[in-house]
Amino acid sequence: MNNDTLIPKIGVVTDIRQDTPDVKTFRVVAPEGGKVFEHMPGQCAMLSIPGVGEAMFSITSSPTNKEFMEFSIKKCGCLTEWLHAMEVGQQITIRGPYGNAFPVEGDLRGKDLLFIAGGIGLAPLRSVINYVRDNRANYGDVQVIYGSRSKDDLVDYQEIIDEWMADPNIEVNLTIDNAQEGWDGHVGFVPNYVKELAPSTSKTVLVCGPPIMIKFTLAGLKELGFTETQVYTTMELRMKCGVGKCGRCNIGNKYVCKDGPVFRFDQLGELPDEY
Amino acid sequence: MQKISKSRLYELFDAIAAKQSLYIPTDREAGAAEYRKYESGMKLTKELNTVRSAKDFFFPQTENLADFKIEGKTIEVRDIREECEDFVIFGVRACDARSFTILDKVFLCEPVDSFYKNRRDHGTVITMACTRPAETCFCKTFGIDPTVPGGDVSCFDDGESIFFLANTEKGERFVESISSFLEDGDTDRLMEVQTRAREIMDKLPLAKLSTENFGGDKLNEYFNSDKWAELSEACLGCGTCTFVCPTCQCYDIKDFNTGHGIKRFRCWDSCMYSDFTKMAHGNPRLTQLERFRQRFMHKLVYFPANNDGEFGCVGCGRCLAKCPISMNIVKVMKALEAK
Amino acid sequence: MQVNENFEPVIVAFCCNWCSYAGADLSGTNRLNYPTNVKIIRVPCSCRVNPMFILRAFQKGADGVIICGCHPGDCHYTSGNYFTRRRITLLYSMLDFLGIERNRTRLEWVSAAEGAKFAATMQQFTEDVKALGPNRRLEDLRCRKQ
Amino acid sequence: MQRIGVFVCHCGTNIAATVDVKAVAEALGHEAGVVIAQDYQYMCSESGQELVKSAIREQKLTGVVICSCSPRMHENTFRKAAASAGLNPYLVEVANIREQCSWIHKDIATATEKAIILGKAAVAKVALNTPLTSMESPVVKRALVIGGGIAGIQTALDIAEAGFDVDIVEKNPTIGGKMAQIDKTFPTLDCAACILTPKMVEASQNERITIHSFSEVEDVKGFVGNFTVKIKKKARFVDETKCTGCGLCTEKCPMKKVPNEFNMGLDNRSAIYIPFAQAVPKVATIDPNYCMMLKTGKCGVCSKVCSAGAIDYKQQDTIIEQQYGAIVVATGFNPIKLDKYDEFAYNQCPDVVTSLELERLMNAAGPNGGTLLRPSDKTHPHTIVFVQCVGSRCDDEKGKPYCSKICCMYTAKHAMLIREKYPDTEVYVFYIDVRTPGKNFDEFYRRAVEQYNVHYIKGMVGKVTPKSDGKIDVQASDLLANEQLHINADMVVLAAAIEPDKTARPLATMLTTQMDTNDFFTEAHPKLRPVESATAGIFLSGACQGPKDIPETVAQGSAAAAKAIGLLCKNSITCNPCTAHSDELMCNGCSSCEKVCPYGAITYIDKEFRMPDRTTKIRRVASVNPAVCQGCGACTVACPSGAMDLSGFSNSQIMAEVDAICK
Amino acid sequence: MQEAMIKRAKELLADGSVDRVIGWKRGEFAYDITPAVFTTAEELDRDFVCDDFTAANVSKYLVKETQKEGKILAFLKPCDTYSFNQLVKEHRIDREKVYVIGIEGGPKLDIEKIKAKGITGILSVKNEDYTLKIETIYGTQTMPFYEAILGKCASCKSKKHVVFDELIGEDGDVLDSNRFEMVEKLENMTAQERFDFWRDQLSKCIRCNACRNVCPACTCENCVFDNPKSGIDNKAPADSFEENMFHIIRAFHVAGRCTDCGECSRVCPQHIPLHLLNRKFIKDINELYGEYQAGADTTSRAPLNTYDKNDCEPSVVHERGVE
Repeated sequence: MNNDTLIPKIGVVTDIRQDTPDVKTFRVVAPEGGKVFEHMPGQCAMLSIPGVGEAMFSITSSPTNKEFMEFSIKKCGCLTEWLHAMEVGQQITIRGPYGNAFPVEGDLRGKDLLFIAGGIGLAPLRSVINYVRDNRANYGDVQVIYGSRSKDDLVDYQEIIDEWMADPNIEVNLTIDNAQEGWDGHVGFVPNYVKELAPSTSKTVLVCGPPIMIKFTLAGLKELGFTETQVYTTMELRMKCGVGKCGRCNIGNKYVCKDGPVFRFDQLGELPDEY
Repeated sequence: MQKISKSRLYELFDAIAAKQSLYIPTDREAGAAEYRKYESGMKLTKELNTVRSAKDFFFPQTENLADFKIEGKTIEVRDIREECEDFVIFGVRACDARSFTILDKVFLCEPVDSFYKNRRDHGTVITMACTRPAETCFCKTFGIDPTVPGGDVSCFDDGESIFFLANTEKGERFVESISSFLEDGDTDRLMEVQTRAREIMDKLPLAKLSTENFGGDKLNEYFNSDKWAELSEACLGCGTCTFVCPTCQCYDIKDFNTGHGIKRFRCWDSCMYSDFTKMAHGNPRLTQLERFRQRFMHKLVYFPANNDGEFGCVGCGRCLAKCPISMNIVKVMKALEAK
Repeated sequence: MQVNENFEPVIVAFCCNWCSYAGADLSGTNRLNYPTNVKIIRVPCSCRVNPMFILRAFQKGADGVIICGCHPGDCHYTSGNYFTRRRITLLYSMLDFLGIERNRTRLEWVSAAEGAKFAATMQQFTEDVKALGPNRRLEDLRCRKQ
Repeated sequence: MQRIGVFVCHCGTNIAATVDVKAVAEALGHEAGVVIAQDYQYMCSESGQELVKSAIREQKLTGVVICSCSPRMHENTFRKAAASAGLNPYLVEVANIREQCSWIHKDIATATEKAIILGKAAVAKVALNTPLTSMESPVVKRALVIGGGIAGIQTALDIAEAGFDVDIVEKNPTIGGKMAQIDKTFPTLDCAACILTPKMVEASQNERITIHSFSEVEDVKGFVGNFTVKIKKKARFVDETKCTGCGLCTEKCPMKKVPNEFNMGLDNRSAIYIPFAQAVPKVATIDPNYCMMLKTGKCGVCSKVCSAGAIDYKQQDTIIEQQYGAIVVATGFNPIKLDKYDEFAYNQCPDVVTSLELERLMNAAGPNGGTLLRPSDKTHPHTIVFVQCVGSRCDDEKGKPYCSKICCMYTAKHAMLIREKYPDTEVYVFYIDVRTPGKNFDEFYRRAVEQYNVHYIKGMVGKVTPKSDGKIDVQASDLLANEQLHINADMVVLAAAIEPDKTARPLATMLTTQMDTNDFFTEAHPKLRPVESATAGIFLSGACQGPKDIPETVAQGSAAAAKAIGLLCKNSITCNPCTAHSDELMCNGCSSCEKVCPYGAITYIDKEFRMPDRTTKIRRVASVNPAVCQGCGACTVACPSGAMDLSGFSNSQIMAEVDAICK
Repeated sequence: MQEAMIKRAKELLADGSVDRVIGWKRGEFAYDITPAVFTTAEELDRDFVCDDFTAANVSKYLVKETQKEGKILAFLKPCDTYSFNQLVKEHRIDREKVYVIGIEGGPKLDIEKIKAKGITGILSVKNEDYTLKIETIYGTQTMPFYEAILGKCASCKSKKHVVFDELIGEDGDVLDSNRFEMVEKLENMTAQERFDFWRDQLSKCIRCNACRNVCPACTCENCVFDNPKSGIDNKAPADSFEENMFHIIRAFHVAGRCTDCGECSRVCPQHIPLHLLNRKFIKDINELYGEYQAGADTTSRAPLNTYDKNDCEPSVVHERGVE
């Protein structure tokens, strides 16, 4: 019998990293080793614990990683609570990849890239950033602006410090909402920081974070002279099937799980305001 | 065209049922018909159509997607599907037959839903032309001619005989398989019946209803219409319209702990339900207005936008008959159109 | 009715903490035997037993459900078992109305001193349920033991 | 992820002889979430507990299941052990595999199987347990006694004696209650006033006791240990602090035609009055219904004669608010109204009186100075008929279903006193039964019959008819002789049933205590907790709980005091954390839960909710006071929306147990 | 009566006594009437209808309506007033915000009963001296009025309005109804027959929730069947047990609160006689705990929220009828 996309595969959790007080990053491999499936940056997967729930998460590892997939997951509901309580060695079910991807091999190629992320919004962008780093020659300047509530809430802080900041080929700007001890970096909200840094309008922007941050960042970018066609984001809505059939995650006639989750802002502008 | 005398119809049914499952619309009680697996002695309903649509055959209300066995940290996935056996549905009306092509667009597009496809491949749809449409019928609005229904095989009733016309290869195979029951017949009387039925269609109260003001390009025009508030005001948020609708295909995936393992079910869901889009951290459709709008925008705007102008409604009139508060797509269309 | 000699029913007994659970303990202390089919769930008061629990038990494979509480008038919480009596009477009547066998459900008042009554009640109830055979009218086929 | 430890006890051979404990531990070790499963000889022993404790610490357990004896036995032991190892004590569950398994089953295989299932149920439950913390709520060291009769006085004195402040709220101008109206007490025949008034004085002089006379409880909020009570001090138009109780005003008051309630309306008093000579506080009160000054503004005599300047016509009701740790209800009783008993001609004939009226007629301080005279013509009665059970033990609507308990004895007393003082008077007592259980009671009754020749006739009085000659025809049946009687009487005394005071019902509502259908307060347990109400911190003293004679009333008053003292001695109360709680987002405020709560722990608040669309909505939602809730769970089933749940026995926990057992 | 209602509604709107009017709005056909809120005289003139098909009980809408600003005029049939009162009792409706005009009740017509006679293509339905004259595309048909009335009207319990601010038309009396006949009939069957009856009926359930969502007693913020935390949530009857569970628990949750308004059965697309479950509870309550009519007043204790020390034991179930 042919396998259906709705029938999940098994993944084994081989590593769990506590990123922030409420975000953990899980490393998932197939039981026989290697990745459960291939994906492109920005794509998602349905993770599930049978009997507990199933939900869509963006794949935070880069496709260039050939050994495993990673998911950074914030604790916010029944399933995520369960996932956070897991121990290494636990099996979960996984199906995907779902959705479109950032056009890393399309429109983004050769462009100067600006990544703007807030909080857990770094998760989907991290996949792209690492993909770009691994294919550095194909892209122009790379700048990352990332902010969170506090230093402790910065996801993947260690990787940012150890790898990204150490990488001379990318510029990383971090900020936190409020000053705190042990932080000598920038303090302030991401949209304001973007305006302060005033990046060149020649860049293509990939933004992800809480809705309110996205809203103000977009406004700020427009002030700086960016147009909506330059800005990509990725969305999240309730999804069940992942394949545009169950009828839940649409905004207008677009299904986030299938036509998204990556949208360019001019595309979003054509859709009704329902998210 | 090939035909069988109506007096021999049940003989034919017996013969079909001997080889594969045959489903016919039959009376459950006065005024309420449903499809049932044919057994000798069962009679066709005189009702125009069944209360529930025929979509159940391909997209059942609940189905077991997979089973899971959990032990310690390990999970075992069990694909418990069994090969579907061939079956025949007799007496599907033109509207329901069209609904299958709409469902096909959803379930057979990539990635193909193999659960649906499996059943679709094995089912033969035999339609029956309408002769006595009801006041709630408006299939014509969606370009359906109920006197010439689709499906794998179309059937026509001229009062004395049932004519069979194969539309697909599968249909041809089926007609071939019952050829011993069929004889050639002339269609003069049938033409008369069809003409009469079409005349009635033109006289139906909803005959003038048109889709000209709807379609994929009307998104912004209607999405923010102030009519939604009034239209959705009385909506109970139940799923009656959705569940009797032949084209509604939203579903939910639910796990059930049997005590011995987890069964994963797919079941019908309704966008009219308050928890349809509820997530751990909020709900984008908070009020009944938004949910109500979603259902009708989907049928009249979003679906045509994604499917070359095809509407997500076939005018079967079930929601007109069954909505507890008598709110329906016709009222919505008329209200939105009225400037 | 065909009685399967080997049929071992699953019986759930909800016992209030203050009287019936203590009564069950006493029948243990006095080594008064009753069938192993009976498994006790301790609740603070019989009025804690929600009809949902009873149906859930049948769904998941119970063949009989019995609720035990303090005798009317002796409720630790004064009035709990009076509410229990009304609720459970109506529920059992409804189950009966739906054609569910009457002997699958029972409500019994057992005080902390009635160890013998507890054992005898459980003995009798188990026999009654055994005579009925497996619960088929209120079962969930998905949960049936393979 | 749960980290559950399972500990299976052998209990010597008590369990191990019939249950394969190793197999139980082995089987439960494979349950979801279980990280360690061990068995041990005696889990409750020091070393057994140590095993549990070290596992909690080393394995970082999030839940503990002990398979052992009944939780009624050692649940607390293991909870304490868990707590000492740093695990919340409510994360411990006990699977009862001794009393409910090994001791009742003989076959090792089936007993082991059952023990495993019981263990699985406990594991399933503990996986859903949440840490619970007992709330501590402070105790206000002050008591309120509602009612200043002998019950209230006794309670107040005992509480004050123990060193706590106590307030008495009495609705009448004086404390003393019914006992103050009584002449002699049975069975000793000592003078009621002689034993009561010293206690009244003692109460007034005790510096820990504050008497709020002529006051009523307006409102009660709060819960055990911390009630906030509003007391209305009704305007008496006399400054209590200034009035010396000289009584000059009462003599000079021109309005003297006011029925004297202390003498049951058998004589009159003035509009400004002191109820009786020994009243406490001995302070005058103006009756605004009769006072000319208050009604018409013309008079003012009392003000003029009062040298203390205590009269204050402008006085208003005042409300005082006070915190209390405990409340004792001592609202007492009244004889029922006899309006419905036309057959006894009570309303038609002044010489048909109630027993309490007779009490006043015979009292030295009564209307006739202690001489028994007929109210109608002030002549000496020669034939007196007593009718028992007037309204008591009554099946119909007119009366009460219960026995009023004191009538048999006071009637014997009356009969005896009359025969003693006026030997020429014939006394007949018509009774249904004579009930004399009590120390020296039956002896007393027999004295009335044998020594004083009171005519006790078992039978019913059918009709009492006043005759034109002033006599009263009493028509009755003698059941023993089986004959109809007519007695030509001078007076008829009706032993009217007693009923709780009318103020009790609204008070019970305020206190959220339960009452029976007769409006007597319901005790928390009829045998074991007779002086406590089901509502924590509310105690019952005297006849508000049921008909009582004086010694019983005093005994209960002291008992209630002892219970109140026990509460007041504590600095704080530890509340059972297994209480109900309502999910406000789900509650629809329908009030079902409140109706079934025996403790009045549930109240409703209008709460503003921020809706996801940023609007606000005010909804009525239930709120459970955890200090009052006792955790029965009645509300959880009354709640249709599932908003109400019970900590420690939650819906999901019980269903998890059900699932585990039925699996 | 419709004219009188519109006239009165317009007056009350005009003098500011009410801000809105809840009633019924005419539809495409003779029978597809929708409950609606009106705010202007023009709307009332154009759309307001009260006829043989205005069966819908508008009480439940008042839960939502009274959370809004202003006062609303509600036209309530006698049976609706019971639902209204019960909702007031449960603090779900703010009585102060509703001006209740009692209107005469049914019997109302059931279009499904007309269609069940094979009558189709219906253009109009007229009641001519208790004979229905039905114009259809296929010609005129007639049928007796009383054969087409709603089940709930056929066993009407009361023509009396238990609450109103004013009346249009006459107030009636509580009727000596035959509403328990079917319950009794079932009670007299054997358990197997009862089981078969209900299995047949409940297996038709498509879990559309119309019965629940229309029910004036079902006004929970979040129904247990929609709440994953309740442990009994389910969406579709995957097993016959779930059909039983849903209907038993729903009936239990409304026991003692159900006014027997009959809406559940009226709206069931599958014609399941759900009201029989509620009536069984009502009958049991009446027989075991004394006559009780939910919604008859706003103060009495619901039978499941009170008790009597001398209540019968559940064994009473064993003692009656056949097993």
